[in-house]
Amino acid sequence: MSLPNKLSPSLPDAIRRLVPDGASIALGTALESLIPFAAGHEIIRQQRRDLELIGPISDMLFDQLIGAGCVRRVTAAWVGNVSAGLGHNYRRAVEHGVPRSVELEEHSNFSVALGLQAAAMGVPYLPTRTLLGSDLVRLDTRLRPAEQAGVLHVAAIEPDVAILHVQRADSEGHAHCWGNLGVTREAGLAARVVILTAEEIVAPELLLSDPNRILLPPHRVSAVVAVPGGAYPSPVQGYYGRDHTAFGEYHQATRDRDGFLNWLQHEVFEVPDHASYLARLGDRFSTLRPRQPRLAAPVDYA
Amino acid sequence: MSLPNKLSPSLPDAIRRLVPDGASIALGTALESLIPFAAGHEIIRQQRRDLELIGPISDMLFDQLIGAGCVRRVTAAWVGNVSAGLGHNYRRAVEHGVPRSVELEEHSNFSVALGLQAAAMGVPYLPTRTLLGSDLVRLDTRLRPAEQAGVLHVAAIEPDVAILHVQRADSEGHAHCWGNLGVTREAGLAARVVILTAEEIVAPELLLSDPNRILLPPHRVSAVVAVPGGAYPSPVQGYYGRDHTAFGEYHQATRDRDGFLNWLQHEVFEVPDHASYLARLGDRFSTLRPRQPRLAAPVDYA
Amino acid sequence: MPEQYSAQELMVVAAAREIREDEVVFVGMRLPLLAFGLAKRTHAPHAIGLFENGLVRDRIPPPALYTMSDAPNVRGAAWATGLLEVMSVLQRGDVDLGFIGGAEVDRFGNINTTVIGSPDQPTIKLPGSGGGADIACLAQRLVSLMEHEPRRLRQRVDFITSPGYGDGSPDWRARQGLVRGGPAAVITTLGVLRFDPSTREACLASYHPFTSPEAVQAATGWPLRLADDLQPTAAPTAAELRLIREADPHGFWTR
Amino acid sequence: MPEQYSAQELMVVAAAREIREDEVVFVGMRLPLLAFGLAKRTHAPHAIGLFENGLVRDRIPPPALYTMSDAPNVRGAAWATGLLEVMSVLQRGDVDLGFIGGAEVDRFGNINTTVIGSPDQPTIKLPGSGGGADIACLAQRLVSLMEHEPRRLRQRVDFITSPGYGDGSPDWRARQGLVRGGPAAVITTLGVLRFDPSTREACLASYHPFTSPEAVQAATGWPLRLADDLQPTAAPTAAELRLIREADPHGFWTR
Repeated sequence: MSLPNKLSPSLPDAIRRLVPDGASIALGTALESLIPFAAGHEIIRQQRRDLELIGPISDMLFDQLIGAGCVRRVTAAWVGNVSAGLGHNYRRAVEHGVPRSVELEEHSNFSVALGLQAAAMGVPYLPTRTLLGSDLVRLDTRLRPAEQAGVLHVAAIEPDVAILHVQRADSEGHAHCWGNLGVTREAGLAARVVILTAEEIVAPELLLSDPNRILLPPHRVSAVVAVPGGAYPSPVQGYYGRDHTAFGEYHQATRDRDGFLNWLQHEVFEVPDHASYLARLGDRFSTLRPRQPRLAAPVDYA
Repeated sequence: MSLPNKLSPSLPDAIRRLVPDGASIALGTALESLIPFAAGHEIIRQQRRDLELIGPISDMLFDQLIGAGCVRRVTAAWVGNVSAGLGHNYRRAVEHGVPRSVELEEHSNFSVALGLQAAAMGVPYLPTRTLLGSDLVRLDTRLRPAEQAGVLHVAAIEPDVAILHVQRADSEGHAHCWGNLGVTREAGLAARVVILTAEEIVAPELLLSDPNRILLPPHRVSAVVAVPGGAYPSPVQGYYGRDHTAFGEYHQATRDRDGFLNWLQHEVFEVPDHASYLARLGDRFSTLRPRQPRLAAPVDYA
Repeated sequence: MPEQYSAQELMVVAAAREIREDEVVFVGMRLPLLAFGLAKRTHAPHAIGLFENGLVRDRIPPPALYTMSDAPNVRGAAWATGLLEVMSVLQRGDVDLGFIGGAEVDRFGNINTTVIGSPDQPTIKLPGSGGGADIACLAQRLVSLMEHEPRRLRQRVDFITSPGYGDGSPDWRARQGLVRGGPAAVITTLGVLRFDPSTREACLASYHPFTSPEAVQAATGWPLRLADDLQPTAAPTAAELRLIREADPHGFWTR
Repeated sequence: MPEQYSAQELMVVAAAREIREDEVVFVGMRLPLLAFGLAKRTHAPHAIGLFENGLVRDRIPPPALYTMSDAPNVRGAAWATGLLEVMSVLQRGDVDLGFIGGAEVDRFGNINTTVIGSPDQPTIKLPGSGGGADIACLAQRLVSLMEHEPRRLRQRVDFITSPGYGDGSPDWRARQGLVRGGPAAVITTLGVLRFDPSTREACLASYHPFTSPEAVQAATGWPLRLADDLQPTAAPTAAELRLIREADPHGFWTR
């Protein structure tokens, strides 16, 4: 009666199996929250190369992957640090080719969402009225004027992989995700492979008790991994708040390349896995936990 | 701090103010459930004329409005009686012009949804790969081949009014709706005027405690009316089941025009309002109530 | 002694056999819903079912459903969402098999649910496509279910609501722009028709045990060819009948 | 004695005054978020705010937000959904007023957040559009907020990320296919610029009390015209300052 088990024994296992060199990966799909930092750091540890990163506003994680030399191409609306503005690694890569040059496909938030949605819907493009008059249209070959005046077509963006962090999931691929969703659902419906990293693995019955809150149909999910704290330092509604200080510290620490390499060594390479990382953070992580629950009103499916 | 009061004192009031003769109205947007029968019967009692009905699979209510002579045009994917197949009034109107002829714009479920979604998104059309090779494309001017082979464009469908039945709403236009949603959200985002009929009017705080379950942004809702039992005989998840017998009885009773006129007199015109109708139903309605709650798993927004 | 069964019960069993393990199936209502439940309880426990009202189920549907939006079909669903989301999954190509019903089907598997006669002067106005045309265009395989009468199995339908193989020319679907799909079988009250891979013509692949090839041919509106490996449709097992009758306890759909 | 205030606090007050009662506002982060909260607590209690992460709020935002996705901004939201849904509301024309920031703005209100220098050989790579270009194209009115320096207020931006009035010709937006909108004001650290309805040129409508028209002109990268009714920007009231400081208690954005 239940579906096959998609639980991955560990995050390193899931990344090793499902994220090859050269893959295009949607990450940071909810914007400032639910960013799969743990998965991104594991990608860095496994030294993946030639990746394409896909996302809307993509906080700090894109900058880290770029600085670590994992990235060949970025398809996004904004790359930087939401707390501090610019991302130093992004600047170094684009301005000076350090550690390597990076191709850009620059979008607006809306156009990157429409590209993902086109792939999710199985159509070659979606029409829009945004970006008319913007120079972005001159650069981005995925944006083309339609036959009808006043309309652009955004060509489909089909990521090889989407890595989505959620509050809770089960072994069959059902998941509950709440708060602002950004392009999370579109990315999950568009990608060839979907990896869910979850704060908690729960019984399927719990998730099936509220089917309107389920994120994706189960056949779209390839692997589920338990990664509590996996979005830190970004927030997860109901589980922990944002560690604003971490974003400021990163900005300061990575102003020059050596600073970033130190950061990388200390924060990623010297960390065997995410559980060790959280243990090292200690109180700094635990104080982000909410003090009291704020439960949604009951809903009756009788 | 709260938004202006949109509560309508009564369903007759809301229909009188917001549904003029000649209006195009989206109804029955969730398919077999949450059909706003009470609102539809009030439209019949107020003898609206020249309406355009818009919907996907539209159970029995469209047939009733057509038989009552309210309808000039139908834009839909399916008109009949889900339990019994054909709708006698629809057949009489299209085959014999009784009580009046009705223009048809025939869709598939997908194309009517795409038309509403185009209007909801503010674009002139949405592309699709459905209906290629179907003769529906020859008849329906809203479906046009795109420049790119293998793609059709579905032109936007912007209803004047959407009447949506929901489980609970507040005076400000927030609503919770759960179960299968059909094209409910798209219709609510597409229509110029949205009327919510609700099983219960609740405090805004209850609805805002679960913003992911809110149906529409509040500025899109024009009026909210308390109509407990307002979807009967269609089902409302958590509130009452479907009265299957009513659909069979209607099918039998309306085989000829006189039969329908009798039905109309007894079931609509002789009923002053929906509360009286439910009172008359008595146990027949109350036995549809679920015996025990089936609550969704708690969700923490802390 | 083999148990008695109705033509509808046999159709449910035949439809269930079209569902393979792990497949994503566009289900709909009536007999296909029973077939989906039967397949999940027998050979395809991991099958996933889509419903156009906005539901996805990977658990066995509860018994005694009259419509796909009945409250018990929503409870325990794997996704409760909108029609557009479910249709998008279909359009994306994720659906292996789709089921539809119809008023009439023709030699090349085209289905009419729009009008008998002409659209301008209808003899009988039928309810319309619903999601049928979408499933016929976009699923990887299509199976339709139909009452077997000469006026329903016709040389050519009056109106193609849901495209099959069109005029039967090998590239007809490709010329329309259809990137996949096409009819795999028509399951009727008398037999199972399958399509010749070269001529795209519906041929009798099996006849139900209570009828004969000749009787099926006589009830068909074109000269129905018999498949080389024609055989009787395998009768429902006692276990299959028990499961169907649990799912349709009042025989609303199958009696 | 009037209270001391920062340029950022004055900008918040000026931005709040752009919000009219009952309006739907595309908010974003930083100073516009504070302005939305201030407007809701003063003259526009029914204003509705959209956030591109997928939120709609009609309650006053909680204090001490660093990003729009901070947990307190989600709690009590009027809609928690996706980016596409919120952007679709914008594209539909429902948004009266949108706010954006930018690295540089030009005489005709075009905003660059993409690159200083050329895209091929960037001097400084900026983070990109985010939702800025969408708001600039699709809101009924656009207000941008900017530090006032000659290198940021330029005769012509290197790259139009978010279109204003283009080259200033009266039909420029229409020729691009833009069906509405255009800049209403640029609120800077030194003053408020508004656009001449005939020339589409940004002119100084008010200068902040701590500066002078001449100082503003000197800090602008083109010969800045003064509006006929030029006056000092109205200083924040004590009540406004109290509300801003409640919302930004650590002065993260306004100190």
